Amino acid sequence: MSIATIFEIVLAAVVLGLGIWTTAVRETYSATVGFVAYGLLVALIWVRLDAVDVALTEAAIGGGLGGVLLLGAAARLRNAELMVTETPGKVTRVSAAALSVLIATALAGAVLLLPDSVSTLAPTVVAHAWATGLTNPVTNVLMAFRAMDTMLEKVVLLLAIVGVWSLAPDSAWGGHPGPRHQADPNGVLAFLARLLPPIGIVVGIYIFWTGANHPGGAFQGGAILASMWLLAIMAGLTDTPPVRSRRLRFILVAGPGLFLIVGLGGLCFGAAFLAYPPALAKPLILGIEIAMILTIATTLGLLLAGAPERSAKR
Amino acid sequence: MLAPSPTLDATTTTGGFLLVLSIVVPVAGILLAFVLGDRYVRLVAFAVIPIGSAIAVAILVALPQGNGPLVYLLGDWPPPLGIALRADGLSAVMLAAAAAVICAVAVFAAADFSPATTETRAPFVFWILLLAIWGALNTIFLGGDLFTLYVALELLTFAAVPLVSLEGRAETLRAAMRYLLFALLGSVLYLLGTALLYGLHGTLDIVLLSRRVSLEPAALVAAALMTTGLLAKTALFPLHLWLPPAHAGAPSAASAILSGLVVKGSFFIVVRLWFNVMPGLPGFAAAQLIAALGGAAIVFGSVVALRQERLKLLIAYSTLAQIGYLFLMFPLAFGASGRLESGDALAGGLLQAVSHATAKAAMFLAAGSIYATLGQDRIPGLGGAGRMVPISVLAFALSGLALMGLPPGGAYLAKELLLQAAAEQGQWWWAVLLQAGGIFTGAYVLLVLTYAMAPADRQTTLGRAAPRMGEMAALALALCSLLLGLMPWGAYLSIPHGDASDKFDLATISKALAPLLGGTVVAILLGRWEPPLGYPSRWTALLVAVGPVRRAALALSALVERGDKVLRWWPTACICLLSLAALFAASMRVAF
Amino acid sequence: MSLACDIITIAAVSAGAFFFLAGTVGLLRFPDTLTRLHALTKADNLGLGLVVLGLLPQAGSLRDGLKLVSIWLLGLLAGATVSQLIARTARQGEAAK
Amino acid sequence: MSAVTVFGLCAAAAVGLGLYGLITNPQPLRKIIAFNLLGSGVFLLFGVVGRRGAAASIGNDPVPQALVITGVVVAFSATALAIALVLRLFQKAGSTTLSDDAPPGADPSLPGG
Repeated sequence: MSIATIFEIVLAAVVLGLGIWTTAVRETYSATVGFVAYGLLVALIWVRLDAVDVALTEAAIGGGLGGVLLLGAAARLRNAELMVTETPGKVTRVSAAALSVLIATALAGAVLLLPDSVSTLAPTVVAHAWATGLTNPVTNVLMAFRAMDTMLEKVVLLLAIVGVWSLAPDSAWGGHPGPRHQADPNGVLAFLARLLPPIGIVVGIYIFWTGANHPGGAFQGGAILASMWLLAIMAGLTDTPPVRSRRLRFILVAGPGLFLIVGLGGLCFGAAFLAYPPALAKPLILGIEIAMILTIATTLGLLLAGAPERSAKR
Repeated sequence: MLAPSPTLDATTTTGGFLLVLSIVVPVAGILLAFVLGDRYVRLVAFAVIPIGSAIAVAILVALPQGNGPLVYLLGDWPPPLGIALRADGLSAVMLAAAAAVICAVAVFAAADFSPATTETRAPFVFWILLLAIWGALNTIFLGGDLFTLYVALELLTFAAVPLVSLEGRAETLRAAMRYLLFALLGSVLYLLGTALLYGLHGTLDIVLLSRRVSLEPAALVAAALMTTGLLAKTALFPLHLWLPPAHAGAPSAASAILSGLVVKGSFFIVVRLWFNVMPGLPGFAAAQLIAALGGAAIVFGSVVALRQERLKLLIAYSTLAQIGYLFLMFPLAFGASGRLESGDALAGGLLQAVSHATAKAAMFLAAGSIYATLGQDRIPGLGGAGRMVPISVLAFALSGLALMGLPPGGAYLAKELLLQAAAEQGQWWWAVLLQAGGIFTGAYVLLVLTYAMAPADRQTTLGRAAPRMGEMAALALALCSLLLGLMPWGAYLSIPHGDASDKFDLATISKALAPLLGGTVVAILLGRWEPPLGYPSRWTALLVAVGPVRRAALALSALVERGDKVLRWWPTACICLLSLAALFAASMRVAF
Repeated sequence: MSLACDIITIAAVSAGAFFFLAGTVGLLRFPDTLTRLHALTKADNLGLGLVVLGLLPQAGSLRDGLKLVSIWLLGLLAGATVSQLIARTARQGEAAK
Repeated sequence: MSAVTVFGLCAAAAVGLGLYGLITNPQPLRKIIAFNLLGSGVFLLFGVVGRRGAAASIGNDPVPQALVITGVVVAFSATALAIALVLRLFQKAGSTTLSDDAPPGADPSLPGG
């Protein structure tokens, strides 16, 4: 057994241990903290699986922003926990455990018994990289071969925003999402919020830019930009924009909108919907990605901020 | 029904661009409405809906002219690398049904969700989500790739959940939460299955998979997980914990969409999965199991529906029963080869889905008008509705007749096809359930109509007059459902020649009377009713005659209602879900 | 040359790992927030610093080396700020009692 | 034992854990966390499948990777929507229980905004 395998077994054991703790621990807040640690270690698993693009996404969105979202909710729901909620009885718990184990075993069996004749699309993806001029295969799949999924998923993000906003009280419609954060303007948080964003923005744009040829891309970069924005909001340096703002709405649809327009361009003048002419493929994809990173950063930030709570001062 | 020939699915066919447009147009509408906001939201929706409907009609026209399904390769990348959109007869029919329901609901909602000069919450959310549901459904009907279908399913969920809690009351928020969590569980199970299928065959394209899937352990696990996940989203009994509160709590226009269309999305993917991706895999036992759940849903949903006090809850439980009806076709679709075949049983099931989509949407819209006018929807308090909102009560009655399976409704044709298939297969027990479904439907429709036609017991009304346009929309949709049996289905679904729709003889009439008479008996036995105060002596005779039987029947139905409470408890429902997954995996092995 | 580099790496990374271990033990065993914080910052500053120092000889290029150093600096910055905030909250919590 | 085996088992176990948590934890927030555990297990399964499909120049089949990236974003939006719902429910009803029969006196906000 090589050192690498031992490391992998230890990693998997720690991840599962954290998973069990997250499920079993009594306080919701501890469970949330456990989940954040879990998410970051899962990112390590992705590195071991040689999927660095996913590792970055998992760390930034799954562990990072997801963790912030859950921690914020856990803090706001602390009082709710005091209320007695119905806990399922022993029979329920035992049968749930038995069934979960059964499903997990079946899955494990199914994965381990997959036939040896491996079916993969990796060589096909590499063989068609000429069509875009980008060398990161994951970006090629996301932006060219399966572009429809990516575009629809942008619409899912937009619908999530609509859904979250729809939970606002009628009186606060059009106002600012989330509570207004107050912090000492000379305090540590404000200091960090002034110091870090320039660096964070550079890193975010770098990760986005390098995504054309190396692991990285619009999601990962967008998540970093979103966290910089949130830092400034939490430090009270800036406020969330009012939901009514036309400029905000425009940024939120810029990504899917440009995607759709380029796609329709392909339908009218080119080979097919979402087909790029080889000569223009790289600039077109980069253009869509620039619009997407703006949309993603704003969307992620607003999803974390929540529903409009304060009516806009006019 | 997707043509297996390799030449057809590797190239875009003429008219294929229509498929792209039918997805792109609603999506463009969403983006535009979101940016413009204010009072333009409804305007955008009203601009998009006619265009989208025209595209659906164009696909209906274009499909029979070509040879085989319409295909479009997105980005000009053939599967397995790229994604294909495909429209066969099933897709075309469902696209048209979705367009019809969306149109009617939009007309109905025009007044309820009219935007003011400054933007308000409910209209903004409603119109955007209406377009989103449409776009998601079209993607589901046309998508040729299992992961694209996953994204579309999520799109559908994200659009449906906020509609449930649009009114913002605590109980609707709770209903939306249960719906969201259960739907997410369902889609995660579906996604698990796609991961296994990709690992097995290196593609998620439906046509390519259909040629590669074979009886392997991983494929069985995948099929079982995907099927149960989709059933959870379709709310097939006993996975219905989220449906009644969600569909009854939403605003009426939203309920119509949720009940009529949204549950058909995941149902359609089950059909694709069983008939197109893996027709050889499910086997006899699994098909019997899925139809048994459907049969249980019919009995259970109808009995509980008859016990409801609120009209919208009654309709929601009736949806539960009708969903069960959709799954009766699976065991009847087996061909001689032991594989699921796209024959008359599938045609019957799809027709049933289409006629339920239109009739149930019409029913919820009519109930909405009644609710708005009377100010409440307690069934015993419906007296006078027949005079105050006659059009809506008529729409309710017509959609009820269509649901019962009376000629010339689509449900009638569907029932005939399924009965024929059951007779051919010698599976008489499904024929019994098919008839029972119609009788139960007759019972609760008659019960509601009896109350609605009774004279008003009070003069004042709390509500406001329902807009006439909305009532007409409901009526048009109900009529559409009732006339579905007369459409030329042969071009889209494989319906054998000499179908029963044009014979109007004594047998047809007796078939039509059966649900009505049976329904009356069931309504008397199981329905909520009190003899009128100071009743004349002939009531006494009736009461004496049916008294003991009715008491026994009511005790039984009270038991069923308590069972429903237990099943709708979160842990029970989840345990049912996982047990079903295990059962499906076990029963798929058994092939006769 | 490469042997010297490897020795430096092994020594520094081991020392860093030791500080992380000690910090984690402290985090779990110490009684109150402030002492736990003390343990945590040791792990952050020294442990991470030593690991980065140990990896520097292995960096293939100047760019990779700079990336490593910037990771340490960012870790320092975040750690310092967060421990400040936690300490302040802890003190306010005590004052409220 | 290869990485595929180790992490394949890990993924299956994460799915089991998530399912168990989703069924038995009464608080909605804990259900949401369990859903995320479940989701990460499913994504890992994609990763394992992709790792099996490694080709000469790429260590992990890019198609499952792309699917996972899409899936992670969808799961994150689902989490955000669910949490917004829980928070609003708590604000309106004062409790976050999911059963129909809310505890008595816990629904004080019928007219509320």
